Amino acid sequence: MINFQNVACTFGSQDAGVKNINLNIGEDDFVFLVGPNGAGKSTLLRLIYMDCLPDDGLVQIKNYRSDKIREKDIPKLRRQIGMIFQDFKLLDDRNVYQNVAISLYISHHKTRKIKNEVHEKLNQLNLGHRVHYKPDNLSGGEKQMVAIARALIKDPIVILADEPTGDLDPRASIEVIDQLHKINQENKAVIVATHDYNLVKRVPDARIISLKDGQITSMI
Amino acid sequence: MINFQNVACTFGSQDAGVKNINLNIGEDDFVFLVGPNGAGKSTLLRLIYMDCLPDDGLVQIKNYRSDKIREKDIPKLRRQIGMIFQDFKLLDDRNVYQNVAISLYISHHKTRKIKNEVHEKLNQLNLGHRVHYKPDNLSGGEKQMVAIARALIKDPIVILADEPTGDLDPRASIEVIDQLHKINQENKAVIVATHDYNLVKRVPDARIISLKDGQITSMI
Amino acid sequence: MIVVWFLIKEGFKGLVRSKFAGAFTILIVWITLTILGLGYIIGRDTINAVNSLKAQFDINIFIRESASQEKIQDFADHLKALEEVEDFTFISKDKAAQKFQKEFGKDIYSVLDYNPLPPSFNLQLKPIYRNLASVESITSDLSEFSVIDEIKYKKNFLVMLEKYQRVILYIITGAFLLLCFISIILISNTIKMAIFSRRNTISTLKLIGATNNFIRAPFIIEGVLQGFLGASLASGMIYGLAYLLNNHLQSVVQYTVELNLPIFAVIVSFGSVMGLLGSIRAIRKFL
Amino acid sequence: MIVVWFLIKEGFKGLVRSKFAGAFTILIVWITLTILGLGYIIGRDTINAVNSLKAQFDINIFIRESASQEKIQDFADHLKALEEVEDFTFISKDKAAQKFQKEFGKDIYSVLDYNPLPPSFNLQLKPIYRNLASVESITSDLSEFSVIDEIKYKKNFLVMLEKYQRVILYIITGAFLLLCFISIILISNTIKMAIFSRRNTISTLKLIGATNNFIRAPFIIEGVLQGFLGASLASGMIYGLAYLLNNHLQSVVQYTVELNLPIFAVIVSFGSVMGLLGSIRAIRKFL
Ligand SMILES: Nc1ncnc2c1ncn2[C@@H]1O[C@H](COP(=O)(O)OP(=O)(O)OP(=O)(O)O)[C@@H](O)[C@H]1O
Ligand SMILES: Nc1ncnc2c1ncn2[C@@H]1O[C@H](COP(=O)(O)OP(=O)(O)OP(=O)(O)O)[C@@H](O)[C@H]1O
Ligand SMILES: [Mg+2]
Ligand SMILES: [Mg+2]
Repeated sequence: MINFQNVACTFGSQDAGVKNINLNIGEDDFVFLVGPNGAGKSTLLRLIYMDCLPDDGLVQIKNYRSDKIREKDIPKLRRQIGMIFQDFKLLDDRNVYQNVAISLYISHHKTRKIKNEVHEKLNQLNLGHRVHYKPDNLSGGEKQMVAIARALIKDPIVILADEPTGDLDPRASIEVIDQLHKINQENKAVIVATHDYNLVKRVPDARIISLKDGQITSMI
Repeated sequence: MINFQNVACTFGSQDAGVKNINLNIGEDDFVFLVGPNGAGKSTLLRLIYMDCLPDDGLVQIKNYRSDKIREKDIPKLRRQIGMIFQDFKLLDDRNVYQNVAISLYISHHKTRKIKNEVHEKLNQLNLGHRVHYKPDNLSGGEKQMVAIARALIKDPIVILADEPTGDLDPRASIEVIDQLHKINQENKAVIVATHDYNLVKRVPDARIISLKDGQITSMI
Repeated sequence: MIVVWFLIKEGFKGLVRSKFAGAFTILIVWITLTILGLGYIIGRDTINAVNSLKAQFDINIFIRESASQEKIQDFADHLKALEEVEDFTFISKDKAAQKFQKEFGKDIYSVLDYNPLPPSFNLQLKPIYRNLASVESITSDLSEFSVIDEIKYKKNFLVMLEKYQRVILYIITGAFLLLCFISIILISNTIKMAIFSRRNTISTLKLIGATNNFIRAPFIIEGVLQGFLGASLASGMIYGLAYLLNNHLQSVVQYTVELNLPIFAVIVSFGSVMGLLGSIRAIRKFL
Repeated sequence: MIVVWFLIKEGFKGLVRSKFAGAFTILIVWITLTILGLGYIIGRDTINAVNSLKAQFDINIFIRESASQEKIQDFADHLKALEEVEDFTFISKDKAAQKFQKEFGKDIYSVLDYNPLPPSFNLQLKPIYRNLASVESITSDLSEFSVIDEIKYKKNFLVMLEKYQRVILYIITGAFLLLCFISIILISNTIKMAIFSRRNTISTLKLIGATNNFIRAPFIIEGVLQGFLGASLASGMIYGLAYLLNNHLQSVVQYTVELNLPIFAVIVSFGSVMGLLGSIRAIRKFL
């Protein structure tokens, strides 16, 4: 479903971004992206949701091709991807409920259903008591949970999670990874960039792709 | 050196912030602050650098008392504290060098020395090749490293590190914790809020304070 | 439909979310349109004042002593038929004597026992003919009439007025157009600035898959609302100032401002349209 | 010292860092001060124009036929000594006859074989006395003289002028003060807005121990620079417009704008001071 052919994206610098990426991720793959800081994990994910386009090579997600995609098709692609950003990217001027609900409005859900779904998901992620908080008043872990909720709620075909447990306590981390695992078992691809090898161990059937200096060093 | 007497800071809410905190941290303590998300770790640190003042009780850092401190003494206090924020709080419109150097200008160092010191510290933390990058172009871990560099460079009497390794790879995490340990051995207090029990294990003589629901549940 | 409703609500909420930046936009629209409105009124009234000065321009046509009553009547009929003439009055010898008394402080009959002053016509032209070229052509036509002794008019007054009228008209029109231009620049840049301060929201929305229209709609609604609110405040302010002037400052300035509904309708529409176009233009920069 | 130097450099760098917001501040100062400057010039010239209209006001004093040459001379001496009088001319019987010819299109000698028109004085008052009250007191004083037959002046003209002069003066002064007020509001709020868009930087600096002065200094320097730049652009623009008008549009508007250095000095100072005060006030909100 996701296909990288000889991709490079280096931000005009020698030692930034990624290069020589060849990769194939299937519709039901659970992939861990590991590697030291600055290895290029986030860049690889950005290439998938087409926040940056490759300088070289071809990225293909379903039938969206990086060399042919039109500006107005990018939102269509992104609506099918659940993204958890490393820096959360919550909307500061909206409360927790609104931050999560907007994901559904963007995908054109029905209002009544939206309300129920959002509250259900927030309760499930232990954010029920923070529904009306603005991000500034949340703890670090709570913010990350909201970011996760926003991605999971929209029933995407692939989930990209960039360091999704960096601010979570171990129990919450395991819960999140288990949820991702469950989603993966519903035949959705999941790609998690992480430094936490405890997580990696938790999903025994996962593929592990190691990056270093912008290149893939090993792939299982 | 740091003393909490029956402190509460709850942001006007029942289940937010911290309460009933009694705590004493010596000048050469290495303290881990652990606890689930939303336990109140960051709030406790904020009380130390007086970003929030207690609703109740007394916080005392050296001879600064939360009940008597004047507006203009707060900067003096903060200049003696090295703070690593959970969300980094880098200055987006300045590059890596400037982000770190400003810490020294604030403490009135000499310019020539500033330049050397900053470059040295950045090289030491493997950021030498990112000196002129703006935060937006850094990877998550690199941002965190810059935040760490800014705190460590100013030679404070106490370091408060809020989840300082959430975005770091294991090797970098260990390096950082070892540096903090070294600093601690120069008779400076270090307080680290973290979820990473590997870090806790790495400093065998550290005190561990556990928080839950805003209250201290155990203290060694 | 549900999404449309959501976006409209978002537009209204944006008024609050934009905080200081939104309030600032409203303030700018308010101030700008107040100035623009007052500028229009002052300009209009100044031009009117100049025109009413010009209305004082008249032509004096002196009739020969020897002209018969009949010939004078013929001439009067001719004047009446003239396209260029707005109005005229006949000044008989008696009336001329009264005028002499006013001008020279003497009763002519106390000096002489007969009246040497000639009768005359006092002629007003229609406004558009109150310029040197028309006046000269009319007077040269009229001077053909044998009843006429001489035609007099204040040529200097006319020349001066024509000159100043043009200056004033050019300056006022120029200033007003400049003011319009500046208003547009100001309002659209303020909106851009307000949206600039929320560019993070825009980029995040893009990243989570919102279409450009989805992002744009609330900002545009918000822009229109801000424009509308600012313009309404401006209308209120202009009305208030005019009311104050007309009702309480009459004794001081002796000047009455005339207001009518179209002025306010234009202001409010202008504000709203500026809010619309300004936000469309601004948001394009950050999409 | 090193820190001071650092803060000054930061102030200059802020011009770039503030990006759109900083450019917008400069734009606002530019536009505002251009309007203010043009407003001042237009106001000044309008008041001057009204005053020069008023300069046309004169008083005609008709002398008795019977007055002796000597008495007339005495009266002229009296006029010369009067504090209120700016200038006067004597219109002899002959000159009066010429005037009659102009006004009534007839040679008086062609009607009569003697000249019945009285000699007169034409009197100009000093500007400050060109008002109804002074004129009335002066004329009533003068009418005591036995040589005088009658005193005439255009009372209506005076009344009208006095009324309009006051209106114009009030409107211009009021509009100018309003403009100043608006400029201050506008500039200081724009600066506040620009600083608002960098409030995160301010709060982070506070958190890492910067004193208020440390945070404030660069913003204030930046504000002064922005004010200075905006005001310089405004000065340039005003100069340019005046130059255009004086050198290339003379044929169209026949109006010359007089500029002098103090105007520009005032504009630039005003802009810089506004930048200073505006940024001091604005930063206080976010510290
Ligand atoms: N926009 C950019 N411009 C220039 N360089 C960039 C940009 N984005 C990323 N880089 C550089 O590319 C390298 C890879 O970045 P990336 O964010 O992909 O790393 P990462 O593997 O996610 O690291 P981390 O674990 O620290 O998040 C980094 O060294 C970073 O400095
Ligand atoms: N300014 C605030 N206003 C209201 N509630 C707040 C505020 N700051 C924090 N809280 C709440 O207080 C609780 C403790 O927050 P704190 O940030 O101290 O948690 P933490 O222990 O640091 O958690 P984490 O590990 O997730 O960072 C959280 O539930 C949070 O929602
Ligand atoms: Mg990353
Ligand atoms: Mg925290």
